[in-house]
Parts: sequence; C-alpha cells; structure tokens
Amino acid sequence: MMQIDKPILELESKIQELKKLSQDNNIDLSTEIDILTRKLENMKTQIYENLTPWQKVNLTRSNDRPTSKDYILNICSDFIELHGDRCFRDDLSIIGGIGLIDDICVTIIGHQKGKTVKENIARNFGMPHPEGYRKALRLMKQADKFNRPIITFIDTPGAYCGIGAEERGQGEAIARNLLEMSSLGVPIISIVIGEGGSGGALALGVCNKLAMLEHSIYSVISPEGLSSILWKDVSKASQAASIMKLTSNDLYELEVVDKIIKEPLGGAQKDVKSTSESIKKYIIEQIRSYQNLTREEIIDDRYKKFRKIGY
Amino acid sequence: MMQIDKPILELESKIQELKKLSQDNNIDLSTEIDILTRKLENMKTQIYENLTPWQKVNLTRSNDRPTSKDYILNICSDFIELHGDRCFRDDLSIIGGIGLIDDICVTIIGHQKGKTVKENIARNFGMPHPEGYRKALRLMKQADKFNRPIITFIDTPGAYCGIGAEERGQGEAIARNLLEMSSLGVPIISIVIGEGGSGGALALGVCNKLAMLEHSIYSVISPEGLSSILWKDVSKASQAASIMKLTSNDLYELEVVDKIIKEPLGGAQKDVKSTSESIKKYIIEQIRSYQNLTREEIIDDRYKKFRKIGY
Amino acid sequence: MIKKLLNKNKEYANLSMVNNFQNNSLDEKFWMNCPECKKNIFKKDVEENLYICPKCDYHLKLPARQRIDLLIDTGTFTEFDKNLYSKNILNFPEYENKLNLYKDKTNENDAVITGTGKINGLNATICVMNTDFMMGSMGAVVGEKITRAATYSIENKIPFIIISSSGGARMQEGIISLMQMAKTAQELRRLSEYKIPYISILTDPTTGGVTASFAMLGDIIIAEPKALIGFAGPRVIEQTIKQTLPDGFQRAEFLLEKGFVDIIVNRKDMKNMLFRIIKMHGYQEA
Amino acid sequence: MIKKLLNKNKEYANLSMVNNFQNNSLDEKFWMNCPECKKNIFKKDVEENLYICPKCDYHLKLPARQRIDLLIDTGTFTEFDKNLYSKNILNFPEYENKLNLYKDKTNENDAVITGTGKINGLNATICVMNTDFMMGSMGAVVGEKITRAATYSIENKIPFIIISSSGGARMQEGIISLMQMAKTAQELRRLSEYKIPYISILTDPTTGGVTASFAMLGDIIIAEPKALIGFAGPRVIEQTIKQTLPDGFQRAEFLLEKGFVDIIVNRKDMKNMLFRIIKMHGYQEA
Ligand SMILES: [Zn+2]
Ligand SMILES: [Zn+2]
Repeated sequence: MMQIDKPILELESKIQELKKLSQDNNIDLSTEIDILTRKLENMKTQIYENLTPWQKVNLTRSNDRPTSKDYILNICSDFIELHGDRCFRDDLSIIGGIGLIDDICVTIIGHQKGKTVKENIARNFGMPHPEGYRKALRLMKQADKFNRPIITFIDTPGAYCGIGAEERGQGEAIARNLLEMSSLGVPIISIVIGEGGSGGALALGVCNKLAMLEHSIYSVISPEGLSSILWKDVSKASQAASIMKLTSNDLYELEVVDKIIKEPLGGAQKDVKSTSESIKKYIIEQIRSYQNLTREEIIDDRYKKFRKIGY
Repeated sequence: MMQIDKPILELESKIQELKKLSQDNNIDLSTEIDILTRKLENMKTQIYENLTPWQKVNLTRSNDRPTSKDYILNICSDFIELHGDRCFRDDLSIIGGIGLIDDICVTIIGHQKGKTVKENIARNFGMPHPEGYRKALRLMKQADKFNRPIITFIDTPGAYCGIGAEERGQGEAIARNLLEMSSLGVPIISIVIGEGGSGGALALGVCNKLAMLEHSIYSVISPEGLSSILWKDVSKASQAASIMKLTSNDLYELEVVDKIIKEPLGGAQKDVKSTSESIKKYIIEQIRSYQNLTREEIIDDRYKKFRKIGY
Repeated sequence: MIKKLLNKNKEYANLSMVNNFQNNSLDEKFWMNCPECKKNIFKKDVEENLYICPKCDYHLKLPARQRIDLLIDTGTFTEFDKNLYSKNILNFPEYENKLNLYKDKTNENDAVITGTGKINGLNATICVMNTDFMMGSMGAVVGEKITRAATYSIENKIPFIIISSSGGARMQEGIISLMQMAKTAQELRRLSEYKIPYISILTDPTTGGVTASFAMLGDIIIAEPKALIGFAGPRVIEQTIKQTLPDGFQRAEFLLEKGFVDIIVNRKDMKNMLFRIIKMHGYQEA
Repeated sequence: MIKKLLNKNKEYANLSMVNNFQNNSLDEKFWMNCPECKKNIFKKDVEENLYICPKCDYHLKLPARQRIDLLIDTGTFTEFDKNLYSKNILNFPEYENKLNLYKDKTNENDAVITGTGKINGLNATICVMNTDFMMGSMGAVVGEKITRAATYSIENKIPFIIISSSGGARMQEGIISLMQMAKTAQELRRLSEYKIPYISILTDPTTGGVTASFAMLGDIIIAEPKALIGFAGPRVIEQTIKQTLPDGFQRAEFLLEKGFVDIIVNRKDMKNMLFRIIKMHGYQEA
C-alpha cells in the first residue's frame, strides 16, 4: 500500500503546505492550489484504475482492507454470530451467523482476517483449519433447512498448512464443502472481498453468483507460490502475479466471475459504507432474482455455472 | 466367571478322575460316572438358568465372552471392515463395515472389546470416544444411502469418560446418533450381546427391533455406579444389580426388548457357532419382515417403538 | 441501605461483613456465599438481580418458575401436562417416598415445566427443567412432557425452546429413563423435518443423558456464562483418569471454544436474544 | 538367474551388488534404488512384481496403462475422450511447449485416462490419473474427463472408481484449474444422489486440489500402503511451520488412523477388493 499511495500522499501534503503558506502569509495561491488539486484527482484515478496485479495483491493484503465483519455489520440491520463445528473447535478464521438484510433473513459466512497482530493471531490470518470449513458447512446446511439464502465473503490467503490441519483432514473438509454446497436448495451468493486464495477460498465459493470487489484477487496459487515453482525464487512474485490472471477483470473475461463491484477511488478502505452499500445492493438484487425459482432450479443453476468452466 | 463355574468345574474334574481310575485299574465305575454326569448336567442347567443379575454382569464382562467381531465373522460369508469418522480419528472401540449374510448386503456396526489386555487397551475396553459414534453414524448413513439394513451389536461398559471425550463432545456425538438413527429409512436390528451400558450403548441402539442374548444386560448406569450413588459404596454392586432390572428377562417384561436369544448352556462362549447361528436366524427373519415396508413405514415403526416407552 | 454501603465503601464494608458473618454467625437466611467469587452476598440482592451475583456476575440457579417469568410475556403462559406423575415402574426401593418428598418441597410434580407463551409477542413452546426436583433428572415424565411439547410445536408451527439443567437420567427408572433419550431425540428429528427452529439453552449444570440427547440437538445452542455442561460429571472423570481437571473444563466458555455452543448469553439478555432469533426465522407477531 | 542368487544368498549378494553398482557404475537401465528400503533392486523384478519392491513391499509408481491392465478384465476396456487436449486459456508462458513435451514423452494427451470395463465380470467406470503427465496435475481436461466419466456412470448405473495420483491443480490453467475441483465435486454429488457407489483409490502421491476434491469424496476410500496423501505437500508444510515432520506423516497408515481412509490394500489384492465391494453393493455380472 505504501508504494501505491506514496505519490498521492506527497502531493496531498504539498497542497496542505501551500494552503498553510497562503493563510499564514496572507497570499493568494488559489490558482496553484486548484491546479494541484485537479492534478491530485487525476493522479488518484490514474493510479487506482491502473493498479498492476501485484499492486492489487498488496492492496488486498493491507491491514486497512475491510474484512468480512466490517461488511456484515454495515449490511445487516441485525446479525447474530454463531460458533463451532460441533466436533472439534470453533475456528475464528471463519465468521458465520444469521442476519437481516433489509427484511431478508440470510446466513452469512466469511473468512475473517484481523487488523492487528493480536487479532490476526487469533484469526490465524484468515487461514482456516478443517474445523473452520466444517463450521461453515454446518451453518450452510442450517440455512438450507430454514430456506435462508447464503452469502459468503471470500478473503483468505488459503487454507492453513500445518500438522493439525493435515491431521484433521484439510483436504476432506474442503472437498466435503464443494460437494455439499452443490446440493443446497437456496441461492448462494459469493463475493471475493480481498484475497481469494486457492482451494481454501473455493471451499466457501461454490455459488450461484460470484462477484468480486474491483481490486480483489482470486487465484489457484499465491504469486509467491507460483514464483517459487517457476523460478525457484519467491522474490519474483510481482512478475508471477502479472502472468497468472488473478484480477477481477481477468476472471470476468474468463467468465468465472459474474460481476465486478466497483470500489471507491483509493480502494474499499477509503469508504467502507459506500462499498457495503454496493455489496448490499448486489446481494438484494441477486436474492430477488432467485426468489421464484424452485430448490431444484437453484441447484441446477449452480451446477450449470461450474459445469461449463474449462471445456 | 470363576465363581459361577466353580462347582461345575469341580464336578467335571471328579468325573475325569473316576474315568481315569476306572481305566487304569480296569474297574467298572460306569454307574457312578453316569450318575455324576447326569448330576453335572442338572447342575449346569440349575446354575445357568438361575444366574443372579450380578452373575450375568460378570458373565458379560468375562474375557471369553464372544465379541462383535466373533459374531460378524461367523455370520457373514464376506465382511469388509471400514474405518474412520472422516474428521478426527478411527476409534477401534467400534467396529463397522459391510457384509453379506446369506445373500443380503448389510452394514454391521458394533462395540468392540478386546480379549487380551493389549487388545483391550487398543479397543479402550469397548468404551468409545465421540469419534467412534461419528464413525458409526457415517457408516449408518452410508447404509441408508445404499438401502442396506443395519445390524448393530451392543457391548460396552459405556461411553468413555475422559478429557478428550468431553473436549470432542461425547454428549453431542451420542445425541446426534439418537436423532439421526431415528431418520434412517432402512431397518435397524440391534442385539445386545454383552454389556449394554447406558447412553454409550443406546447410541447404537435406536432400532426397529431390539434383541438381547439371554445372559446379556442393558442398563442406565453400571451396578457399581448405582451402588456408589445409593450407598456411597462400590462394593455393593451385586446388591445394586439385583434391584435395577438389567437382565434380558427384566427388559422383555418392561417391553423394551423384543426378543431374547437363547444362549447355549454355560453361555455364548461355550459355542460361538451355535450362538451365531441363532443370531443370524433372528437377523434374517427380521430383515425379511421389513422387506416390503417403505422407508416411511420403517421410520414410523421405529418411532412408535420408542414413542410408547414410559408413558 | 446496606447494599448502598457495600457499593460505596466496597473493601471496608466487605471486610466487616465477613467478620460479622464469621463471628456472630449472621443469619444465613439473609446472606449467602457466592460459589464463584466467594464473597458474601445479600440474598435479596441476588434474588432481585435474577440470581446473578451482583459482585462477579456469576449465574446462580434461577428457580424454574422464575425462568418462565423472565422469558415469557406476563400472563401469556399456558402450562401443559401439569398432572403427569412418575410411577415406580421398576419397584425401585424408596422411589415413591422420594417423589413425594420432592413434590412437597417444590410444589411441582416432576422435573420439567412445559407450556406455551409469547416472547415479546412471538409464540413459542418452552420447557424449563427444574433441578430442585430430584436434580432435574429425566425419567418417563420428563421424557414424555418434552416429547409432547415438541409435538405441540410441530402441530402449531411455533419455535421450540428447552432450558436444560439436569443431573442426567433418573436411575430409579432404569432402562425406561434411558429410553427417554431416544424418545425425545426422535421427536426432535420430526420437529427438524418440519423445519421448526429448536433453541436449546444450557444452564448450570447440564450433564449426562440430557446433554447426550435433546440439550445438544438445538439448531442454535445458547449457554449461560460459566454453566457446567458435560456428558460425564467432573467428579466421575477425575475418578476415572485420576487427575484433577483443568480450570474452566466443561464450562460454557470451554464448550464455545470447542465448537459445541453457538452463543453465551447473559441471563438479562436472554429474552431479547430469543426474540431476535425467532424473528430472524421469519416469525411475526400473531 | 541373478534374481535367484539374490534370493538365496541375500546378504552376500546384496553387498557385492552394491559394490558393483558403486564401483563399476553398473548400467542404471537394469538397476534401481528402492526409495523405501534403499536397496538396489533389479528393474525387471520390480516390473514383474507390479512395481512393488520385492525386498520391502514398497509400492512404487505403477504406470497408468498398467493400472488399467491390473484392474480391468483383459479386452474389456473402452476408453473415453482420448482426444481431449488442453488449451492455453490464460496464455501462460511456455505452457504449449510443456504440453507437447509431455505428450511426446508419455504418448498420452493429458493426465488422466478414463473409460469403462469389467472387474471380474462386473461393469465399472474407471479413471486413472497419470503422474507421468505434468505430475498428474488437474487442468480443464482432467476435470472434464472425470466429470464426463461420472456422468457415464450415472447414465449407465455402474460403479465409479478413480485411482488418484496427483501433484494438485495445474497452475498453468490458473483459476480454470481451481474450478475443476468444484466441477468434479458437484458431478459426484449427482452420482451420490443416484446412489451409485464411488470408490476412491489413493496412490502415491495424492495431494493438493485432487485431495481437496474427488479423492476424498469416495463412499469407500482405499489407499495403497505408504502412499503420501495430503492437502499441502510435506515440503510446503515444513517451510511454513519451520519444523521437520514426524515419520509416517501423511502416509496412508496415518490417514487410516486419523479416520480418513477406510482400507489399506496391497496392489496385488486391489482388483479382488474392488470386486468384493461392487458385489456387496448388489451388482451382478451382466
Ligand atoms: Zn460472585
Ligand atoms: Zn524396498
């Protein structure tokens, strides 16, 4: 983020200086200030509409990027978080519960990153263990039972790699979600809000409609992972990002993503409320569009979406 | 067991002595031997048809009591053991798999005790952890999917009491089985073959038909447990056993058990093959009787069985 | 007055109270000792505070009838099956006497109160277990009343709530008591097939056959803070494993962490939480 | 001859062979080193032994076509979709070259062979992954062929079998490759709704996106002894946690203990096991 913002921040502080100078010494610098302000706006547009894939990767990973919880609290008039997989543990790297969006009862589930180091340790940096996916599945089946649409927010570097995760069946947990999600008779709307990292992202992403926030990314492997496989060199991640087609535009062109949700200039963190509004609008539209479909039609719609990808 | 068998064993050895004496010294003792042999038979009948509840408790707990595996191998022409709960661990205190009884494909699940100390440690003395019940449930749902009747063998002192068992939700696992078993559209035939200990037994026992081997027991608490609650004294377990109505006859009178399967004189361990034959015959009869019922009728039959107990 | 004094000059007042208590054996009718913070608390304060310790927020036992008053709108509660009595099916020694003793003591006929009423205007069926009656143990009457209440919820399409607190199965009813676990669980399966929400509320203590049946089967499981919830009781476990159990073991917070409880809710917020949940399941004032 | 010698005077022969091998750089065409017992083994012996080490029973990689010969009755195999070719959808650098290289090397068009045939007379659909082709990675062709094979099983009501071995998703196909996990999983959901048994056989190595989709979704999951099976590869885990992994971690036996594998079956018994399972699901010779 630092790098992306740097010229903008420099120009902003220059304008502030001029304003102060003008005030303190009572000289008219309004023309200069106007010119620079316009220049600033252009620069912002220029920069944020032309972010490189690698810049987007960094943007989605920055600490001020809004998380699932931020959107949930902005979108829902009431939300009750529910916990646990009824088997081993409550995994805090996934948040889930029931909520009201306008007057629609929904189940919302999302990867949950932290914003501080402490929070991130508790949330395991948004990298779920198998029990996280099992909690998600439990809540999704509950949604299906009570005929509630399901909203999922995708934002994870990936499923966690570690001894416990393997012992408790990371592969099985992800696979199970893919299969079970495909059998749910309620619409599933997924929105990639940050990092969509591999199978750990897809485990919440077998949906009827997939949207991505403009600057978010979604990929089969991390740029670092690809770079280390291709060139045995993690430092070439930025180069890897540029060839792997991970931006919302790339995925839209590949017909994997149904909708790109615009972010405010400078990214979602500059205006969580307006970003939430855009997300909410999209969710409500989509839920409405599935309102008159039968369970079988909803399942079939989801089936067709994935059936056609790739061949 | 020692105590129950003692007079029988003494008499048996006396008869052997006489036989040897007769042979070695070439004297005719056939009358005496005949009398004693008849006496032995009477004694056996006398003892085994009048076992006290506490003697039955000990009989079911003795190391030579046949286990689930013994019956499975005798009953099935082919059996494939399946493993694991797909979540945490394969619990060896429960055995399960698919098998052929004559030409009927069934799923068989049972508590599994060991016969040696080593085996018993691996099998945790037939006391399951939550993952054991979850394995059982997985196999039962699989049976339901493929429309296979389910046979369960009940033989446990109870669900295991320990830190891990509580951490991983012993109560939840048992409760879940009770609920899910009640929804399966295939007949479930349960047979108490030894100790039916409390909720840990019932978690495999929500069935359409419940049979008990003649000398097996089934109770809400162990005699030791009851004795320690009632009289703060574990040593009065035999007295507790006598008031708690835990024998197959008691449960038959209470209309909890549908059938008592006779054991050979001296108990099942004296003739595993013939006991297995009796069990097999009962299973086949019962499966046949459900053959023409719909899934809903089978579920309803099971519902009514438990609905009427107690009030 | 005393309450105010305690609040204002906390440390001082406390000390003197403890002294008073120990030296003069102050009437136990008025004072009690909080099992959590060990402080002496004025019984009346506790009662006025929904039996929550005013010093440490510990949730003491709330009498079953008061639980109904707390959760159900005044004047809307209709009780079911008040006159179902336990029978001594097994001829268990002393059982009738024991039942009569508890009937006299509690003025209830068994260990659960069931009925229907409104929660901020929304209909619900509610079952409240009563540990004052034979430790809240489940025999045929408890099983039957809970089953019938669930059936009522199915027939009337209204949410189902159980507030559990129990020592487990009732040993005096032997196998019949064990079978109530299956009986209630299968009625909950029917409830679930009819897509009626079931909210299970776990209070201190919920153990044994109740934990291993309906208590753990809620679509949503709520616990009161620090409630002891387990299959085996802590003393039995300690005897089995010959170790002392870690602090907080089997408490509500532990179960939340282990994934078996959805939400821990303070007693004071419980009614509102039920209301929000029921509302989110699409129910409206009738 | 040499084989017999080795068997008869094992220790002696071994030692001299090792010496030969090291000193004279004996032709590697004929000899190989068992990755498990580290002994030198005669390649021909290994091949004749279904690629199982004759010294320690370790299961080496069995070439995909030979897997079909092993499991399917001679002359009954009909292959599906042999001519499905991967495309470079992302314009990924060097991908076409790589594909061509592997096509030439393996004489296959992609990393899975699918088809139908008989197992001791019983019909089945079978998919065999091929690690010789780009590490058995799953791209659009693998996903599509497996999906179509599952559809064939649904339409013809015959059991479905996948023998997995894979490095995971094919990164050169990016998000398209990731989506094959969902595509295959949802076809398996359909298979499951039609109550058709799916047997998943895991062989060394089964990792990544394949483990996290169809490999773990079998009604019955079989593994070959000691096969490495995991989501993350062991090297990635070691880098993440900065520890070495315990012996046997992620091996078939470990997964059996952890509850994720039903049965471990020796390659030599595999066909018979499949036959028994299919038969127990009520299928008969057609
Ligand atoms: Zn207190
Ligand atoms: Zn070897």
